[in-house]
Order: sequence, then structure tokens, then C-alpha cells
Amino acid sequence: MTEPPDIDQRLTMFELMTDMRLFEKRAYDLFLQGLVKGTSHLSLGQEAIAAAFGAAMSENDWTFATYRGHAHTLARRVPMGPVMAELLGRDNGLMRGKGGSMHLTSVPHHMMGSYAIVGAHLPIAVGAALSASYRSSGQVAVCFFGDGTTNIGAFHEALNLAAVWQLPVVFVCENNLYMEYTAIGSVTAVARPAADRAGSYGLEPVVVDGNDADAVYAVAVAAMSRARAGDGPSLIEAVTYRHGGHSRADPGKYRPDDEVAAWLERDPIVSYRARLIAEGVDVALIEQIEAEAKAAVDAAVAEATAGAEPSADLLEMHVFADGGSSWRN
Amino acid sequence: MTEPPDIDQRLTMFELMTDMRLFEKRAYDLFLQGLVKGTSHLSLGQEAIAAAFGAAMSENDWTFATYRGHAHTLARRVPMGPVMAELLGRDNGLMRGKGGSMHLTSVPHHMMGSYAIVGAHLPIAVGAALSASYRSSGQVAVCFFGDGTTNIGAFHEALNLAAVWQLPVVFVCENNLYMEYTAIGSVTAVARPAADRAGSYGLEPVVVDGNDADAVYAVAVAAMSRARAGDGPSLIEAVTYRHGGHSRADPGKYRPDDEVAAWLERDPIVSYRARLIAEGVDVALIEQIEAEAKAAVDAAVAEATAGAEPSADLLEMHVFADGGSSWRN
Amino acid sequence: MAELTYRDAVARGIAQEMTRDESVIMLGEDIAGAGGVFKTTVGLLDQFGPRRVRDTPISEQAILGAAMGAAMTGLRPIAEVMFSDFFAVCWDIVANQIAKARYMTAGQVDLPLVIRSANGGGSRFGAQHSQSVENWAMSIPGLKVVAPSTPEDVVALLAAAVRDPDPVLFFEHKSLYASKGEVPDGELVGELGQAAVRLQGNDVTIVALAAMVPRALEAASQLAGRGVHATVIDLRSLVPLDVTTVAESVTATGHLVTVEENPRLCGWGAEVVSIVAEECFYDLDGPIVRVTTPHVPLPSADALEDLAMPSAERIVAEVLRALG
Amino acid sequence: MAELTYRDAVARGIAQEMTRDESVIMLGEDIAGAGGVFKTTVGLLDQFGPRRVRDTPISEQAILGAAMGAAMTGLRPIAEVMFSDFFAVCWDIVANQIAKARYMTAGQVDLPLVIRSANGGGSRFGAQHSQSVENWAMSIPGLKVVAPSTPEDVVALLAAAVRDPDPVLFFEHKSLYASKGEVPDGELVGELGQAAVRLQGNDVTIVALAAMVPRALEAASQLAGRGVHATVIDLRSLVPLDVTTVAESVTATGHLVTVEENPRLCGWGAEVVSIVAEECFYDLDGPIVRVTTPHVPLPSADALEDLAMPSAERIVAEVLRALG
Ligand SMILES: Cc1ncc(C[n+]2csc(CCOP(=O)(O)OP(=O)(O)O)c2C)c(N)n1
Ligand SMILES: Cc1ncc(C[n+]2csc(CCOP(=O)(O)OP(=O)(O)O)c2C)c(N)n1
Ligand SMILES: [Mg+2]
Ligand SMILES: [Mg+2]
Repeated sequence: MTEPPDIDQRLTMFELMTDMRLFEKRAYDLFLQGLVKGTSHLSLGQEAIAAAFGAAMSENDWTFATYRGHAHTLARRVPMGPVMAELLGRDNGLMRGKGGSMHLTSVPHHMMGSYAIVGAHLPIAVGAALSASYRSSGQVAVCFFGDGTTNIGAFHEALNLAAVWQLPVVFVCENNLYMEYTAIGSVTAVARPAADRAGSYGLEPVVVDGNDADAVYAVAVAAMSRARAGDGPSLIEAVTYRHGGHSRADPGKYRPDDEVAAWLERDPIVSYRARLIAEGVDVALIEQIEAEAKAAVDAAVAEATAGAEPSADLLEMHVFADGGSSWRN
Repeated sequence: MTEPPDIDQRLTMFELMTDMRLFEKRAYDLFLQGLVKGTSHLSLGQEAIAAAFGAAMSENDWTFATYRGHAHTLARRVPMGPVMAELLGRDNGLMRGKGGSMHLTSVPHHMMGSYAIVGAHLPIAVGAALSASYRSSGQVAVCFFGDGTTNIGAFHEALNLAAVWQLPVVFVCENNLYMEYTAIGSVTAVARPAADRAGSYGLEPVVVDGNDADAVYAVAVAAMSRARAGDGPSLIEAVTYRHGGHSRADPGKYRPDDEVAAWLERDPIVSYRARLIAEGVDVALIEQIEAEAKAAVDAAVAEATAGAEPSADLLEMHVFADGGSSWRN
Repeated sequence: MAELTYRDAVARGIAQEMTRDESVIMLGEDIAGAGGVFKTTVGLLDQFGPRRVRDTPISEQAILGAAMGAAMTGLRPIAEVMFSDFFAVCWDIVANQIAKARYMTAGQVDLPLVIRSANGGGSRFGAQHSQSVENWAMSIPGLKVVAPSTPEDVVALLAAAVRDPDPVLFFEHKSLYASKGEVPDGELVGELGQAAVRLQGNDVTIVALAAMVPRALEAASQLAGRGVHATVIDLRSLVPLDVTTVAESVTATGHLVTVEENPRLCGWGAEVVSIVAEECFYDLDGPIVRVTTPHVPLPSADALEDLAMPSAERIVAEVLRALG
Repeated sequence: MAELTYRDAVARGIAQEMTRDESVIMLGEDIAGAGGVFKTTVGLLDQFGPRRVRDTPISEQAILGAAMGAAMTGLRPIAEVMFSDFFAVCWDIVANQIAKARYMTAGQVDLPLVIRSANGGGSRFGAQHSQSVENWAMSIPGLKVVAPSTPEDVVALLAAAVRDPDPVLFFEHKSLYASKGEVPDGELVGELGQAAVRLQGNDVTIVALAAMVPRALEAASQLAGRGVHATVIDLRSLVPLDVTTVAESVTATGHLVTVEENPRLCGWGAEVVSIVAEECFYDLDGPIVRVTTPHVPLPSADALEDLAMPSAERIVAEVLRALG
């Protein structure tokens, strides 16, 4: 349908995926050391989707993500240090420790939030698209969510409204085959949880290999330009797999060993690395990207661990626009 | 697909439709006299759907309806007197004046309620179907709702769950082309608000002329037997039109005159009456049914207007199963 | 100065703000073509066009989610939830998303939006279309909560709500829509968080809101006939809450009676009582009494609904009881 | 007598009732195969099979709607809402349907169902997974509301809830799941609406719920070191509410302090305070003080979350303030 991405875009995607992978692996180590608090949900294995959209989106386009939002945050070039510090609950965190892993947000980077209630951010993304359309700003809202999210009411309402108003929003279902611990197939009336619902909103079903960054890039570019042309929303189902459990507390043992093994074989980064090299990219360049990613993660950890505990006055700040939380005189 | 209904069923449907029509016309008169309080939503013009299901359902099957539920209540042979008294807010009302027109319920008749929040009763009907399936009771839950209801989240969740668990529930969308004052087509991403969504739940699209009682009867019988056979839910879109406004306060002026006129031409009762006579039913029999309906409505009005105001102690009764409302010692 | 209904005051307040600010848009069910099921938005579609005044599907989560997303990205939406009972179908967007976004992001997200809704009983609509749910909103940190009792306040507080940088839930009372009052000409902008002392008296402080204000005033006039002089405070907004005005009055009268339409448990009355029981304890000369709807769903029959909601007579009786 | 965790007590209570009554079924997300995300339902699928223990899609409205429909037609469902914050996505089914059906139908509809949910903060899950929402439920007429603080109460009150003919919202506290306690052997069935006096003292009455009970007890022991002797009442259930036990204690001590995790406004503490401010006014020797979470969403960082929720130290300070 579209041209394959050019080499700059491909290197960008490789770089983003590498950043995401190394960042999250380190975050997991820090969790094991008791430094990452609360819960966190890793995208290990699913990076190609976030990276491809990161490459396909323009700077002013908006990202709406879920609690599984580290990768999507890094895809918008939010600096790693504040993100890591947020996972550690530090004052120099992206939200000063007030949101944590599940709510990563960086408005200056158009990363409009990570939402922890399944489905809620789909209508919110529709609202951003309404704003873009009203202001003729040319911006597109991209909204990422999981397979399990297709069975909740907000999904249905958001898709319909976006389609009726022909708004510039791209809905991206990352179908990793599982909700928390339950297989999506066991609780869904159709085989393809997103694509088989597209018709309900007058949309074309789009399914893509979510572990192939180039393939995702192609559908992303198509959907973004459709949105920008005023032709309305798209619903993309990107099939992928998470390498680990649902959240940090979950070893993921409910999944058959051979299924896990088969998907580990299809690691989106390993295969992309091999493809780039096979297609002539200099190994030295690849290794340089990897080294830079590692250095960036090291620096982020240093920055994060050097951060102070959030100061006590933060507790009652930021409820209202005046900076405070006072509800009375 | 199925045999046309036999003459007994057809007379039943004619009788039910006539009851509904005369009952609601009288209720409207009483409203104009200031006797019917609150709001009410008439099914004038839509009676064929309720009547056909009334004829197709077994005594133990359950009905779940909306605020537009007079017809569905009468379809279950709930006596007219208590229904009319409920509209008048009297102590001898079906719910002793506590529910009103929008909440008609008669558990002994398996009329499991009229629900006034759009979409809410779809999952509730799924629960009844779950109960039937769990107890292998052979019962079917039939759930009626409007076109506008297809755009709310609960619709989506209920349809999916019913399909996943293959429950004996029949979802009947009465597509009367309008929500309150807004045309369904203007806010829906697909042309057929229910049928075009069936695929999302692995169901076949079923569209039927909702003004033709025989046609509705045929799809009703098919859906009921599918449910009883354990083959799961159905979603039926019955296209119809309301003769009046959305609720008693609404003159319905937002609808084009010629559209209204064309649908009045297609009155489900007038045409059915003509069909029965053309197919050999004795006019005297028809007239007898009509006379009986009129007499029943007269009696209902007499019963209702003779009813007392609800007694004050009702206010704090029926919150809890012990009969009272005490929340403390 | 013109006499206006409470209903028409809604459209006037909105029109004032939409004229001033292009970023104000409206969305909701039947609000455009039909002018609202309560006829509160009549004329706005004609005046501002379909880009700014938008009819939606029956999708409350999408309506409020869209309002939130639009507010985050530069607009100032006014969304309508037709009956306040329907907040229950979209409460997540209100309570978990809109209310919390600024806090969770350490102030990154602006949410200048207004959600209007028809609240309260008295119309014989039954339990699912008659609730007073302003206490639901008050209990959620991050929301501002306004409930006017007069046409003038509708205009002025609606304007203030639209201009406010925070999310405001604006509760219009169904049974006040037909009521009339004088509204000054010209631009009107009120201030959130200022109670109005509607009547001054030395014997007891009666605190009320929305449709309970005229009833409290009626009760006060009956009480005056019996020699009891009440101060009647119209809270107007629950968040911000004008504690000062209430506390000053209680200090003077020594007695507090709250009058609310909320069902008994955990209403805003309980909050006001609790504040006073802590902060004005030594000023109190007798028990604090709440007049509320009993803790039951609202019945639909007129006789029963009238019995349920606080009446002037019940307020009189409870005030006399509070005074001992 | 065996020592059990609060977490395991959930499965024990459910198993006791499912064994006894075939009409009890369970539905919820990840409750069957996975034994619950908090491991509260481990083993029940094996014991009772997939017809009775059912994994659902992520569809809270469908889950609770299905529970309601099943309860209306002869079953006694136990539905799970994974985190109580998610009540916001299905509040209509709870507040407008389940709570009101019996009333609106003049008693025709039976709704013997239980909705369990993991409630409360302390796990660093942030604002959308940490709320205490038992006050949302308390404010809705027609619901019973239970929140145990010990493993024994989990078993006994869960059994009582399942046997109760009315809808019960059963709030399990996330931060208590790992706590342990002695639980008597054999069938255990409690009674809803009975508070427990966990400690008897003459100087002040402290009323607490769920995770605040151990904190209140810790505060009481610190206070005892300073010569102040507190009665600590564990409410256990908000509806029915054991007003008698609270009032008797306040009559004896003259001072009331409530300790709740709810954010400041309109929590259950305000309700208890208001009842006492009316009914026990002349027994009070000083202001009534509520200890609450401030009116903010819960922050995720551990330092901030700890600061937000009432601590033993804060309770001590507030009790001393109440005593003047
Ligand atoms: C409304 C709601 N219900 C349940 C949850 C609990 N929950 C969090 S993530 C999750 C699974 C989501 O699955 P999916 O959409 O496939 O996303 P994935 O985690 O696989 O990326 C569930 C059930 C929630 N956060 N919100
Ligand atoms: C959740 C919710 N939103 C809005 C309403 C207000 N309302 C009542 S009926 C109605 C229109 C419903 O249209 P449709 O489903 O087509 O049914 P019809 O009235 O045409 O039979 C609306 C918007 C409501 N009752 N519940
Ligand atoms: Mg998934
Ligand atoms: Mg309709």
C-alpha cells in the first residue's frame, strides 16, 4: 500500500525499540531491588508497535496510552531520566511521583497520558481529535489499548462517536492475546477482537503483524494520513505478545510454554536488527545505537536514584488550577 | 423460514395490538385531563413487535423492557387495571404508585421490569438468561430496546457476554428511526443500528418489518427456538415508527410531515385487521375483539380512578427485603 | 433588568460565553436541533452553528470523554448530561479521569470544562430520573460543584463556571426551570464559592441549596409568624464551599439546620454539619438537625414524592425541634 | 481454630456458602483460572467447576447486570469488581438498577447478591486503583455495605452477606489481604450491622473501619502511654449502621473521633458525626473531629501515599486536639 520506510525511519524505529527494551529491563531490575514501587506493566516484546507509531507520528500529534505506557512515552522522546524517576516515586519524576508507572504523562511531548481504567482513554482521545478538527490544526490523536479493552462499553461509544464525526483519531489495539491472566479468545465473541468489530463503525478491518516494525509503520502512515485528510478514524489490530507477565507481580504461568517459546522466537527487536543488517546497515551503526541506549538508561538510573523523595507539600498541590487543593474558604 | 402463524396466534396478536392501542390512547386522554402524572412514552404505531413476541413467548419466558413499556407489559397479559392505576399513581397500581409509567413490572407475569436508563436492562436480561441456562429451565429472556440504545456501552458489553456464554436471550431493537428528538441516522456510524453490529458478536444480522406482526412473529419464533436449543442469543432489528412524540411532552415536530404520513399509512393494526379479514376472518370476530378491548380499557380506567392515593407508609417501605427501609439500629 | 425563567437563563449564560470565546463548544443529547429536552439550549444552534453546538449519540461516556479530551487540548467544552441520574453511566470519566488528571500529572493537564445536568426531584419521574446527586460530585476530590437557585445565579455562575480553569459540575434543578426572576442586563459573571444570605435572622441558621432554598425561605416566613427568626443561607456552590458565611451565622444564632434533597446518608448536609460540629462546637446551643429526603429511592406517585422531599412544613417542624 | 490470612478467608467464606447452596455462583475477571488477581478465589474453580465459577470479559456493566438478572431469577451470585475504583464504570447498575429495583416495584424483586471488591490505598497503585469508595455505596439507598477488618470477620460477614436477601457491597481492603488472624473452625456466619468494640476506654470514642481499625488500635495504644484511654469501635458495616454502639460509647466518653480513609468531603465519617451531633449533642464534651485522607486523589509515591492516609500518629494528634 505504502512505500517501505526509508532508512532514517528504520533506524529511528530500531533506536526507539532498543531504548524501550533496555529501559524496561533495567526498570525490572530496579523492581527486583525494591526501588520501583507500586505496580508496573512492561511492553517487552510489544515494542515494535510503539516504535513504529513513534516514527510515523508528527511532533504535534497526540499519544493516549494505557498503564502499559512506558514504551509509548519513550516513543514521544520523553527523556528517560524523569520517566525512571517517576517509577521510583521521586521528586524529579515526570509527575513528581504523583502518578507513577501507570499514569506517565508529558504534555510538552504531546504524551497526553497513561490511563489505568480499561477503556477510559478512548473517548478522551476522541475529544482531542474533536479539538484538532475544530481548530483545523492538522493534529491526529493516536490511542493505544489492549485486546481486552475491546469488550468494554467505552470502546464502543468512542468508536461510534469518532466515526460519526469523522474525527482524526487512530485506535490501535495491541492484541497480545491475553488480558491480565485470561486469554482474550475465551471471553470474546469474535476471533479478532478489534478487527472483527470495525464494521460496527463503518470502518475497514486492519490487522497487522505487531512484531514487524516495518509493517506497523506502513499501516500507521496510512491511518495517519487518512486522519489528516479528514477521512476519519481508523481501527488497527496489531497482533503481538508480551514476553513477561501482565504486571510486575505476574510470572505469566497461565500461558503454554510452547506458545511463549514461539513468540520469543519472533522477538521484534532481534528480528529487526537482523533485517537491517541483512539489508546492508553497518553493524557498527547498530552497535552504536545500542551503546547509546545503554548509556542513556545508565544516565537515567543515575538521575532517578539521585532524586529526592517527593516533598510533603506536593500532597496537597495540583488538585486545582490555582496549584492547591483548597475546597473552602 | 418458519410457517406463518396459525389463526389462533394471529387472533392473539390482533387482540394484543388492539388492547395496547386502546389502552394507550385512553392513557393519553387521561394525561390531557391531568390524571396521568409524570412522564410516559407510548408505543402507538409500534405495537406489532410487542404483540408478536407476546404471542411467540411461553408463559415462563421473561420480558425486559424500557420506559416505553406499556405494550410489552400488556403483551404478558398483565391486567390493565393495575397498569392504568400505576400511571395514575394510585395505591392499587401495579407497583402501588412507586414506579410509575417508566418502571412497569409484574414478576408473576414474568414481566421483569421496565428500565429508564438507556441500555441498563440488556446486561440484566443476560443475567436472567444465565440463570435459565444454569438451571436448565428452558426459559428465554427477551429484551426490547430502541435504536438509540445501540450506541451505549452497555449494549456492547451485554451482546458480547451473551454471545460468549451462548445464553438464551433475544435482543430486540425496535428501530423507530429516532431517539428522543434526534434521528438515529445522524449519530450512528452504520445504517442499520442493530443489524450492522451483529457481526461484532458473531451473530447474523436480522432485520424485519416491525409493522408486520406476522413477519415479526416468524423471526421471534426462530430466535426463541434457537435460544431454547442452546444455540445462543439473537439480535433482531425491527423497523417501525412511533405515531406520536417521544414522550407525552413532545409533539414530535422534528419529523418531516411526509415521513409521518407515510408511516401512518402503514399502521400495523389497520393493515393487520385488513389482512385478517381479507384472509377470511369473520368481521364480527374482529369487532368482538375490539369491543372487548374497549370494555377492558373502560374497566381499567374505572378501577384506576377508583384507586386511593398511595398511603404514606409506602414511602419508607420496600427498600429492603424485610419490607422496610431501616439502615440503622 | 428583565424577568427571565431559570430555564432561559441557561441559554443566556451559555450564549454570553460562546459569544465571547470561540473555544467554547457544546455537546450533548438533543441539545442542538431540539434545543434540549428541557428547552434550556433553545436558539444556540441557530446562533452558533453545528460546529459549536453538537448533538451526540446516547453515549455519555463518549460525551464526557470527548469533553475531557477537548479541554486538555485547548477547547472549553460545555457538556450536557440530560438527567443527573445518568452520571452513573459515565461516572468513571467524571470521578476517575476528569477529577484526577491534573493531580496525577502534577499539574500538567488543564481541564476547563463544564458539565451541566438537570438534577433533583419533584417532577414525578420516578427513582431513575429524579435524584439529587450533587453529593456524589462533592465527595470526589478535583471537581467543583455548583447548584444555583435563581435565574440570575444561573447566568452568573454558569459564566463563572465556563471561565473557571477547573472542571465544574453545574447542577440545574428541574423543578426550578419554570421559576422566574429578575436578571440584570449586560454581561454577568459571578464568583464560585460565595454563599448568599437570602434572609437574616438571629434564632437559627438554615442552610439550603437549589430547590430547597425557596422551601427554606417559605419555612422561614412561617417560622417568623411564630416568632422564630431564621437566617437562610443559599450555598450556591458546594466546592468551593463558603464555610465562612455558614460559620459566622452559626456563631450568631447558635443553631444550625441543613435542608437538602439528598437521601439521608452522606449528603452535603452531613459535611456541613461535620464542619460546624468541629469548628463551631462551642458556639452551638443545641443539636444540629439535618432535614433530608429519607434514605429511599424517590417514588413516582405525586403524593409519595411530595412526602419524600423536604417541605416547608417539615423544615418548620425540624427547626422547632432543633430549638428544643 | 486456625490462623488464616484475610486473603484466604475470602475463599474460605465463599467455599462455605457455595458448598451449602447450589444457587450461589461467582463471576468476575480472572477469578476462575487465575484464582483472582489478589489470589482471593484460589481453588474455587477446581472445587466448584466452570459452571459456577466464571471468568468474564472486561465488562463490568455486563458482570453486574448479569449478577442482577441472575439474582432476580433465582440465583445468588457473587460478583467481583476487581478494584473498587472500577465501580465508576458500572455505577449505573449498582446505584440505579440494583439499589432501586425492589423499591420501584413495591417489593416484587428479590436481589440476593453480593458484590465483592478490593478497596483502599496503601499499595502505591496511584489515584485510579487506591480509592476507598465505601461512602459512594453508603450514599445510595437500597444497598448494604460491609467492610471487615479481620480474617474472622471476612468469613463470617461474607457468609452473612451471601445469605442476606438484599444486595450487599462487600469491601475487602487491599492492604489487609496479607494480614493474619485466628479463625474458628466449622461453619461461621456473622450478622450484618453489629459493630465490634475492639478496645474499651473512658476518655474518647474512636470509630474506624477496615484498614483504619488496626491504625486506630495502634493510636489507642500510643494514647494509653500518655494516659488517654480510648474506646475503639470497628463499624464493620456501614449499612446497616450500628448507631447504638457508637452512641452508647459517646455517651460514656463525651468525645468522638472518626478515622476514615475516605477523602475529606461526604465520607462515612461525616454521617456518623452528623448522627452524633444531633442525637448525642448533650453528651458531648468537645468538638467532634474527623481524621480523613485530605480531599485529594491518592498519589502513587510511597512517601506521599503514606502522608495522605490517616496514620496512627495523626490519629493520636487529632484525638489530643479533640480532647482540647
Ligand atoms: C474497567 C477496568 N476493569 C478492569 C481493570 C483491571 N485490568 C487492568 S489491565 C487489565 C487487562 C487489560 O487487558 P488488555 O486490554 O488486553 O491490555 P494488556 O494489559 O494486555 O495490554 C485488566 C482487566 C481495569 N484497569 N479497568
Ligand atoms: C443513559 C441514558 N441516557 C439518556 C437517556 C434519556 N433518554 C431517554 S429515552 C432516550 C432515547 C432513546 O432512544 P431509543 O433507544 O431509540 O428508544 P425509543 O425511545 O425510540 O424507543 C433518551 C436519550 C436515558 N434515559 N438514559
Ligand atoms: Mg492484552
Ligand atoms: Mg428510537
